[in-house]
Amino acid sequence: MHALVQYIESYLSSDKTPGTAGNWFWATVYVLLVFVGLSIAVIAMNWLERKILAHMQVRLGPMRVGPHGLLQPIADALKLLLKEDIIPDGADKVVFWIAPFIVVLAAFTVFVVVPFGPTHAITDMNIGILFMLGVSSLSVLGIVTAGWASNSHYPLIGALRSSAQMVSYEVAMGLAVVSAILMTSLNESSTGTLSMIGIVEAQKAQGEWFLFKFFPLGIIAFAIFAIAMVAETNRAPFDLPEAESELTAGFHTEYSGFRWSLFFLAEYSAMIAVSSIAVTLWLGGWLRPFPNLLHGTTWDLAFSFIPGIAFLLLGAMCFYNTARMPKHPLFKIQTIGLAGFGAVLALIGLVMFLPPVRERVGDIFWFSAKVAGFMYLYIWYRGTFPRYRFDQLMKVGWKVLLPTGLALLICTALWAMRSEVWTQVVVPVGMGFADFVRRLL
Amino acid sequence: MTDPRSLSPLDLDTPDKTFLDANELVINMGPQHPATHGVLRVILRLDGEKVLGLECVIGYLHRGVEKIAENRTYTMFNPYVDRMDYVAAVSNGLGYCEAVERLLSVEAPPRAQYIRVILTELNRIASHQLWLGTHALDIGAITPLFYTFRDREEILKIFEKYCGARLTTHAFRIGGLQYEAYDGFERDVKNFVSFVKPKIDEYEELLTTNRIWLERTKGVGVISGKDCIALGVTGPVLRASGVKWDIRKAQPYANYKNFDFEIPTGENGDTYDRYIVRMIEMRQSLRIIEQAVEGIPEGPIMAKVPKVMKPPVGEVYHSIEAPKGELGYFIVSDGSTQPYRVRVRPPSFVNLQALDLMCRDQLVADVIAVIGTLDIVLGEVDR
Amino acid sequence: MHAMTDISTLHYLVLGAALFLLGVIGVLTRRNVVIVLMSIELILNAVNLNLVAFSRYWQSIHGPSALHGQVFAIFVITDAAAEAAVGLGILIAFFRNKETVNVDEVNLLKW
Amino acid sequence: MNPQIAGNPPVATPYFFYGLAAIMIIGGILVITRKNAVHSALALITTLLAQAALYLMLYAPFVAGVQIILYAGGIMVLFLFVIMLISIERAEKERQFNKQWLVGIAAAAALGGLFITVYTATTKGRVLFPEGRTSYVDMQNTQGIANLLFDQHGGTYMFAFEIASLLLLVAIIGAVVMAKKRI
Repeated sequence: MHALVQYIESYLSSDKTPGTAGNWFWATVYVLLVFVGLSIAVIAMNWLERKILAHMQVRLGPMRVGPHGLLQPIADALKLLLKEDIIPDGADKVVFWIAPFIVVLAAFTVFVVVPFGPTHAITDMNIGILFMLGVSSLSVLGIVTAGWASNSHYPLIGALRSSAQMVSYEVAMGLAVVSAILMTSLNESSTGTLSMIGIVEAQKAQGEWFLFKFFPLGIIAFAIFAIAMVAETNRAPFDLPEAESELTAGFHTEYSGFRWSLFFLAEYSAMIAVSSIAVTLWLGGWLRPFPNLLHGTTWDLAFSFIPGIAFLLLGAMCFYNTARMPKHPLFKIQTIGLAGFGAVLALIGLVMFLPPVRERVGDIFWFSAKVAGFMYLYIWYRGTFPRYRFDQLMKVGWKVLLPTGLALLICTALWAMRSEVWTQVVVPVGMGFADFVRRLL
Repeated sequence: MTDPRSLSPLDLDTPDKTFLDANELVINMGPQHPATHGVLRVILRLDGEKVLGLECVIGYLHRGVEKIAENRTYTMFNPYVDRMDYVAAVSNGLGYCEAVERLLSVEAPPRAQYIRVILTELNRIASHQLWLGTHALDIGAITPLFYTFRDREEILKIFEKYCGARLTTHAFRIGGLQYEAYDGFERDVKNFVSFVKPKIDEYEELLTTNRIWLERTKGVGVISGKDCIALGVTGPVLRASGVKWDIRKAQPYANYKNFDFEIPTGENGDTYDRYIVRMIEMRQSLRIIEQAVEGIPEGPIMAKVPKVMKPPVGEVYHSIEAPKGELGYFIVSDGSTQPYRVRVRPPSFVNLQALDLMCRDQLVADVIAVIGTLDIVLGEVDR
Repeated sequence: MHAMTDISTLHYLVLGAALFLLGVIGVLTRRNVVIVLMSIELILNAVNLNLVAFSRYWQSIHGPSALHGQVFAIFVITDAAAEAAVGLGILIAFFRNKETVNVDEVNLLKW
Repeated sequence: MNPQIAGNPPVATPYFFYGLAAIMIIGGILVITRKNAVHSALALITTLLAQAALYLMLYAPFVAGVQIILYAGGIMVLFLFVIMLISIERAEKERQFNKQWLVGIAAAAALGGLFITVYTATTKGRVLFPEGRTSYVDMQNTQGIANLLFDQHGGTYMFAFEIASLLLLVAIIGAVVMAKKRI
């Protein structure tokens, strides 16, 4: 028992990710943790999206299953699992069967390199960001094959749309990512990195998030990425592949039950994945706000209280709503449930004040909080925007984002080398021109 | 713009052989489809996403309303008209009652006229609100739907208070009104007017200047005024194409000539103009309601009509400006208690004819937008 | 590490040769142009595998910066992308004109 | 196997190699035997992904990444896209192999025989690749490739890189010219 505790402690103080350290046991534990955490995040996201969207649309959203519909996602999951699994007659059965798994695999595999903290990643790859972009782009295969295998027109059009859309926006996305990677090479050895952890370390070393680097270039790159990532995940206003008013449900029209829920799971984990990329590249990953400006032990201590306070606030919100619950015997269980949920949240918050926990959850908290911000944006977009038409979508991708991305890349490169550009290009050319003018006169 | 009469019907069996195209595709949109507003079936022939032509298949909701009329007395048929355009039941009732009144040569007393105008205009707002919500939903904006339904609820409450029904109101009777306005009717209407004014601004805030909305609606489903007239298209669609034709002004019925309001017209005849025209129409309706509710005279609500109606032998065509366009009733009487023939000229049915013309060479997504902007109700198309 | 269980360059070469042969068979025997193109991809990949395996071998002799084989592999992938784009473009043009994707029906030099 | 040369431990056990090799061979066989082009494409994707894993075993993570992002995510999507554009119902019912299939297999067999002959002739008892363990510097692969491609003083393959970009440009224009109905 003591040995086990020591083993865990030795791990907790490690400065390597389990994959880098070659520790297969911890790697497995991490894989499971990430998988479980992701599933919980998707479930929470399901509930949050419905509630937030509902409140944006002057309605209440799910209220029946559990207090404030808290158990709704679980009820939904149960319903989906119990539903009949229909494979249409004339569908290509094997491909129809495989397609959702391709999407889910692609969406989940990327989390291998997502850095939740300096050591909190399953592994740190030399090609981290490339791996993320590549594997997340594999999901388009699943979508295309799903649409094709359904042997129906609407899914086929949805599949064609989504393949064209995802391939197009990958280009702009790649350019934005490259411009951020370029910024990582601004150090003494002028060696950049593709590693996700390395990118965040570079932001830490350079003392600013890449969002604010080379103002306004960083922000433009971020904006391009933020637009492209919505298109990549087929969400509003770029949700043409599953535009319900046009293509009923797009590529997953013919899917039902468990298989449909896999698409759902994949969509939300892909959203989290691309948000993680954005957070890692531009928003400083796990770094807390102002790590350089407000540094020192006092500030560290102050910021380390924020996770606990956040959970306490959530708990307080639950208690407030418990007090607002209708005083009716029918609502007794719901009231107790909500109070219990609040108590759990508050307890988590209290646990987060304990020094050993406090010191270790900061990274994960800040990373998750930033990702959560993106998730809120996704919901907000969905509540606000109409849907683009397909040709307009392509126009935005190829005629706006791509040229902007290219120009941005060039500008970033020039700015990064501004001293060289000045001494080796501008000054000699200017001197030559001045000389020319002098001779002319 | 092509002459609509020159459009050949869609030949579905033999694709265009002059140029072999891998992308050509015939898809069935509907009758079960989220964006065809009921049970409209549209057969689309596509080149990739471009619409080469389309054909509407209607009749899924056919109930033989016109035939039923021949076996009902004039009074008994009155509730049936509510079931045609079920989102604008009050207008349908108004048209029918006025047509029969003309056949009988009676006129509803002024008080009834005023209340009729108030209810009809309220109904016009409700119909436009429902149109806006579903149209925006089709284009992908899901939020306006809930806003408009929230506000439409207030109108339905007034209807419910007035006549007990929310949707199929059956509010009017031949010769006037069945019910006197309830206590507080005027106050309710006034409250509604002041309630809904900022709400219309709210819808516009979400959509009018939204870039995506502009891109999706501007230049989409363009139809010229000439084509509209050739196809018999009426209502906001016609007005958005620049033709200032509103039966409330052109052939005033009820007592619309007493009210001061404007007929909005568009210039381009595209989806955006139709949207703007309808938004202005809502405000104009509010203006009419404000004037009407101030000036409701005292007096009887029913004209003298016989218990058993036997209109003289003859025929009448009476049309009104329903929210969707010209709603006409052609009634032939053979002197008996039942009409010899009732023919309804439903605006949705006639407007739907323009769909093919408006959708040619546009994209699939535009078909959805155009179906939405035509504001059809399948109950009225199929009758 | 036991020598028997270690994977040498030769292992990769054998695998590459096998894939190469599969690709050749596909190119020579299939009628469907799409599958012929895919077989060409198979051949290119077999070559790539050899290149990267050689790169490892080269690295073991000349140190970790001798990555020429991998650079070559990247060029081959670039080439494959170009080939796929043009090949499929030709295929679409061909299909549009002849309504077939069979390679043995491409027996005219013009259409 | 020279134990004196220090190097990294292998990325994975040899069994991974055999597993991946089996996947690749089966995938390759499926590519050339399936009637349905989509099935072929899926088999090819599997092969390509297994190959990406082999690249990782060969200490070539960057090539593996490029393989996934370009091959599996780019080229194969293009393939699937085209397969869906052209209707394949008819192609499926037709004869799958051409008339000279026997000749083709014979030629391939001859080529295989050539490989084996060359191998036996060159080895003659010698070890073909007397390699040591690669001393693979962690986290330096991408940087190394970058140095070869565009070093500060003009990388070794800078010119080839530029030519490749030109090739891609030509390919883009060519594809557009070929596929567009009316230019």
